Amino acid sequence: MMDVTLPPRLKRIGNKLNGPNTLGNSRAFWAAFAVGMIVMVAYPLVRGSYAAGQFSLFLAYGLLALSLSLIWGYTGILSFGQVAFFGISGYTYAIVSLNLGGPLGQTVALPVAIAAATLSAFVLGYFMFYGGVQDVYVAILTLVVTLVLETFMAQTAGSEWSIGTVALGGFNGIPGIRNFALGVEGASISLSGSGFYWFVLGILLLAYLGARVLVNSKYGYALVAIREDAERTAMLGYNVKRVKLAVFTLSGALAGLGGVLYATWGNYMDPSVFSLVFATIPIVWVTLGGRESLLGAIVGTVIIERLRLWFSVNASEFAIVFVGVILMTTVLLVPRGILPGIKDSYVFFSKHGIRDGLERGRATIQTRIRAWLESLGVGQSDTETPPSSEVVRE
Amino acid sequence: MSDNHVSRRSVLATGAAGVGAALAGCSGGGGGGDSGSDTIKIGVLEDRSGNFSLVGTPKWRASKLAIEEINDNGGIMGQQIELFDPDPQSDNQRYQQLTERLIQQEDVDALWAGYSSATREAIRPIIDREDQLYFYTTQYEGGVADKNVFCMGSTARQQLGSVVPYMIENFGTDIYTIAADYNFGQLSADWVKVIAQENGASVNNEEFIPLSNQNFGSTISNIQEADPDFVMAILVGNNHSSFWNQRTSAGLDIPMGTSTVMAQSYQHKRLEAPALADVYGGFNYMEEIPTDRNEDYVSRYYDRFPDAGYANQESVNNYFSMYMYKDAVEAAGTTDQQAVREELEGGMEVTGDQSPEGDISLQGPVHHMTHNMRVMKCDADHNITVEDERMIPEQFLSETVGIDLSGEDSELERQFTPTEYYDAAGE
Amino acid sequence: MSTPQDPNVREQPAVAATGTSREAILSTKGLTKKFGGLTAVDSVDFTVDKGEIRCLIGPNGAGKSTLLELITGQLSPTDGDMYFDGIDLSDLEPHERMDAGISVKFQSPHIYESLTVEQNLRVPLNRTDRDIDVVLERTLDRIALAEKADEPASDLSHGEKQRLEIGMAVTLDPTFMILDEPVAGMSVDETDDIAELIRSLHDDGMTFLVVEHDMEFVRKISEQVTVLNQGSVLTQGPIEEIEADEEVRRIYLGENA
Amino acid sequence: MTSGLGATGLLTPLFIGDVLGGLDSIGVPVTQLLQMADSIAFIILAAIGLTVIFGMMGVINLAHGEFIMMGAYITTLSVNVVGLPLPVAMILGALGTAAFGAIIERTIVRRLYGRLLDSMIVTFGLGLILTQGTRIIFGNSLQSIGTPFGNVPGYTYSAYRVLLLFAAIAVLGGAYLVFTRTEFGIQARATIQDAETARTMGVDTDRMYTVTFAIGSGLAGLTGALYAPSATIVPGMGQSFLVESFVTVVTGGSTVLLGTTLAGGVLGTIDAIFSNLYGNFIGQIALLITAIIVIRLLPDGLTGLAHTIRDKLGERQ
Repeated sequence: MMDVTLPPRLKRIGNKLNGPNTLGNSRAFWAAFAVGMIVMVAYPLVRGSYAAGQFSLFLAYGLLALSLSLIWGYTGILSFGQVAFFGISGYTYAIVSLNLGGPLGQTVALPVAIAAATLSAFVLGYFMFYGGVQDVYVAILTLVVTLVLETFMAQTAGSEWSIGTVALGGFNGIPGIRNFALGVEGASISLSGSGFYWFVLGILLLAYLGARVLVNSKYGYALVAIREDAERTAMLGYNVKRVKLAVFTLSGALAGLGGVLYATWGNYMDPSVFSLVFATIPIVWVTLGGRESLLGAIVGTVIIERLRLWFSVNASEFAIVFVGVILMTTVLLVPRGILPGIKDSYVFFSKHGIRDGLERGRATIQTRIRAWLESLGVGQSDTETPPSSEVVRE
Repeated sequence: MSDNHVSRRSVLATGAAGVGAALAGCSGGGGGGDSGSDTIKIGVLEDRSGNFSLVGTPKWRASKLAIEEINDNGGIMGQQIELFDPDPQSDNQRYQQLTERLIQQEDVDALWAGYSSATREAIRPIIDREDQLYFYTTQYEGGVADKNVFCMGSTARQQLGSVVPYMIENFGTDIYTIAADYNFGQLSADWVKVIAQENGASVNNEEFIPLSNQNFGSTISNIQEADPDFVMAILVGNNHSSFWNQRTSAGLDIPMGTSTVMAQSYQHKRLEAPALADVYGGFNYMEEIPTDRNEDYVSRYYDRFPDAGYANQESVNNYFSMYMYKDAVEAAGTTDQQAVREELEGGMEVTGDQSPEGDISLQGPVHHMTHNMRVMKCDADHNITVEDERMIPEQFLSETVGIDLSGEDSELERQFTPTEYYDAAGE
Repeated sequence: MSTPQDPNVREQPAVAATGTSREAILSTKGLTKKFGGLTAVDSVDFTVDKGEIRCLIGPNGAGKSTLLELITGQLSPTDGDMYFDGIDLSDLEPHERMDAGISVKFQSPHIYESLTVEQNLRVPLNRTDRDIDVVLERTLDRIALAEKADEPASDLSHGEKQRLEIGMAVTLDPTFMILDEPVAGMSVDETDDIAELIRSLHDDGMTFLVVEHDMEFVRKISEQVTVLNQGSVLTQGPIEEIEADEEVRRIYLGENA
Repeated sequence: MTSGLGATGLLTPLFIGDVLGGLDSIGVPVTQLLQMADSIAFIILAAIGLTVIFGMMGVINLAHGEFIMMGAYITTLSVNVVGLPLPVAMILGALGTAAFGAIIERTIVRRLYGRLLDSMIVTFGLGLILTQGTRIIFGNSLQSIGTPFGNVPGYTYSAYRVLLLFAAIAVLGGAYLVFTRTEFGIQARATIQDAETARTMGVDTDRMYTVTFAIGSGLAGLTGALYAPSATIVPGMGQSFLVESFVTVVTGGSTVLLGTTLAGGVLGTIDAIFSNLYGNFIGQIALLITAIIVIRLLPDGLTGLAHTIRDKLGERQ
């Protein structure tokens, strides 16, 4: 699928990146992707360090979204608690880096923090999947665990809640986390502004490509198989519990990576990372972007977060109302998410041609509006409501 | 880091026109970020949604009132104030984003932001990185000694220093403290102990209430069992407000002192009497202060915002500090932040209509206010009366720790806690 | 996982009818499953011999599906033991039982609707180190879906879905295949296709345990039939005897007729 | 139920006072019992609307807290602005929220059946709109109405909070009767078990969904109405019910009313005991830890355990 003139090794990598479990595999996709990456890399040069600094937060969130796409979009396990691993990692990073001090401390804190998130995910995952917790109960249990963490961290204000020299700070959190630095004393680079942006962008790119390789591998088939029918998959000899645990752990690690970047972005960690609203937001990103699309999850994150910021600047107290309206309308109108929606309409129009496609689209929309009106009791009422997700899918 | 900081600024300066133009479409006519313009740019981040909107909205209103008054009277040095006031939605991470934006993109000359200490701590790294002149106007636990931060609210030491001695004198020496279980509550509880000891009383029970708690059954029966002379109730937030109804319906009638209730979120207006009966608060302001100056202010406030629920203690801090900033800029003759800071550090007097609570002054070296503190009593009909009144300076940083931000400590960026200086605290 | 075949098995399936001399591949002893107060499987002793096609019949609620789910490990027994090829099954997780050589086709088609036919077959094959392409091609031919290899499984007809699911189970090269109502809802032609598929796999040495209501189909594939009623084995024997058995006719066939 | 509040409210404190005094004299920790009643009532009432909607329809209503808020707002406004007597205002709160729920079901939720997670996001969005919309329209807070009935005679405990336990039991009983004894309840349960079959048997399944959702919403509204006199009335007040309600749903298991009752009893007792012994924070943590343990040990929640015990007992006879 990649350019035939590529050297064999690159081509092999290309083959690993592509497959039926990712939406964009065509050369056109990769060309667009490359253009997009160039724009992203050039972004700080055009818009300045401040804009880059703001954008790097969205990219750090992108890792959180990616982790949720893997566990939920591909494996079908709704983790309502990805922010738990995100937060655990951020807190761990703060505690370790502030205790050790210096760039070496920060360099060491990164793997320690990710390890803490990974281990937490493993323990919780083992507890759930080997304990027979399933479906929506996984969602609620992960949410409850997250809220326990919020309650716990919020009451660590007392001086007895210190780890080393770092006070956990309760509701006020841990301030003064240093910008991310790599290296040892005397030979280190500290990352902020554009530098931090490129660093986060690079990590997100690697994570995205890595996730693509994973979902298009044999293992990726197992994930999709478990999502589609866990029982069938077990009856094909897959150790479903182990696969679930592995993906859950991996996604915990990814969320943890995002958490470290988040902590260094704001130089600050507080218990609100474990709050209900923050726990819900990643689900919103991924749903709107398209949960069965890794890139969609990231794109959804950026769109939603930019919108939320834009509304809070420009819509004052109506901001939250608009966010609510956007959530509702997008889920109702583009049920599979934005990126799959674009892909669907691309496929739709390339299949039917623009004119015919428009005509069909109009007919579909008419049908849906009519069905919706009927479901409200306007017009005939004895028709069944069509499941809206099926209608426009071709 | 500092290298990077320099490069950020220079990138911004060179690219300012382009960036400003590019983002103008995004910011809905927010305007470019050129500091050479003929307006004074002020950022106000106060919550109008989310958990803190109850207390944040009055702060936003009072800032707006002050700015409009100043603009109507010719602005600052003839320049109009341009206000940037996005809604941070009680979300600390949103505060961080907006703080960056106001500093980097709007290039504000001064910033007012945040209700909770958590918010202040969340944005302080950004404030310090950018050396942004910042006014924090909530009453708080005290101890912030930061070259860029001016704390306009009364500290726990000032508030409790006014009400606790009064309570001891009038009701006795056996104190039961219930306090919100977070940084502010814990430090306030420490201050109650310190002040009790100074006045020959003792805190014999101490209970910390999670912020999410709204069920006070066990707390109320514990208090009843201990039967103290009075209770210090340092409760915060919407959940804790349910304590008062529950206390009343349970028939708990021990007098209560507070530094948080009523003056911030006007429980005496929101809860049905007699929920707040016999509650005594140590505040620098309540709407009910019976002076002509204040009544005049209150009528200006409600004329401008007829729907407003209350003019709370914090909102008045926003109000007077805006005028104080005006005076400082005019004295310095520039909005240059370093020059304004130095002017402020020389000490300021805030008098007349600019300060509804009474004439007060800024203690320049510690960036805190000497406030006109009052003990305010709420009776069974929820009428508010002033029981005691005196000027109380900030003492912790200025006397106990001994800070001089205008001199030897001019690079300080930290917060001191009473546990470091008092044996009675943190036991 | 490929199993050495016993050449005798294929030629003498009927010998198993006596139930004593043949080598058992699956046996249960006192197998019991209770759901609350209801006993779905009641102390069942049951044996399937290597190389036979055993049909399990019985009225609705007789415990057939429960028995299958106990064998596959989807349910754990309240009491009793199960042995497969000499291994105690009760220690094994469902997926380990599949590794031991059991495969299953569920009652309603359990396939991956969003994947193509070929991708469906790849899911089980990915686990193995066998030459995927070769097995894939052979399996597609066998279940007669080669032409539809790239179509989404959701577009298949009911019969094709059933064949696909059998195909998925077959790719694992099991020694023992459980089919839960493989021809339910199928046309006569489709039923014949399935019967042929089963016979051909049987010729390769696979043992079958088939739950089926369609007696016509049972006659086509099986000599030995076990009748389950109210959680217990009512009787067992050649199809002709069973069809002649009055009690069976009364509780089951009569009901069907 | 609510109309009975007035009558029982006048009589019970006196009666209860005598009984409690008697208990106290023989060493029963009455205050702890009162607190337990309070906690149990809170947990049951916090959860009931959510469990009905989730248990019967499989929709997780993340706007549950906002429905509670709506009930409290309608009640408070009816008392403060219109001047209605409290019990009437409470009924209005419940009915108003039920009507709103019916509208939401008809226009939005109906399109999301079988899309559990999408329905979560849509209701989350709805919750945002309701909270902030309420804030914009009614301001940051309403003047609250006082708590009636004073304290339990002889104890420093709000009689009203304790009486809520009776309200909770009445709500559970009422819901039980509605879903088991009425024609509607039977049809609703048939619809939820197998909509297709129910339709062929002439059940208007659309209507069943609407009514069930409205009942769930109305129960949430009733909870808000019942807590209006003892809570502070702010737009975000619903949030404080959410954790308890989710915990109750998972702990309770699949049988809605039985599960809610058992979970309310167990969790409320644990919350009360731990709060009393170690403070409110430990009480909350104990609640959440209990939920985690229950889910881990009993995948079908306390309902599953109850069924198992019943079966065991049945066997022995």
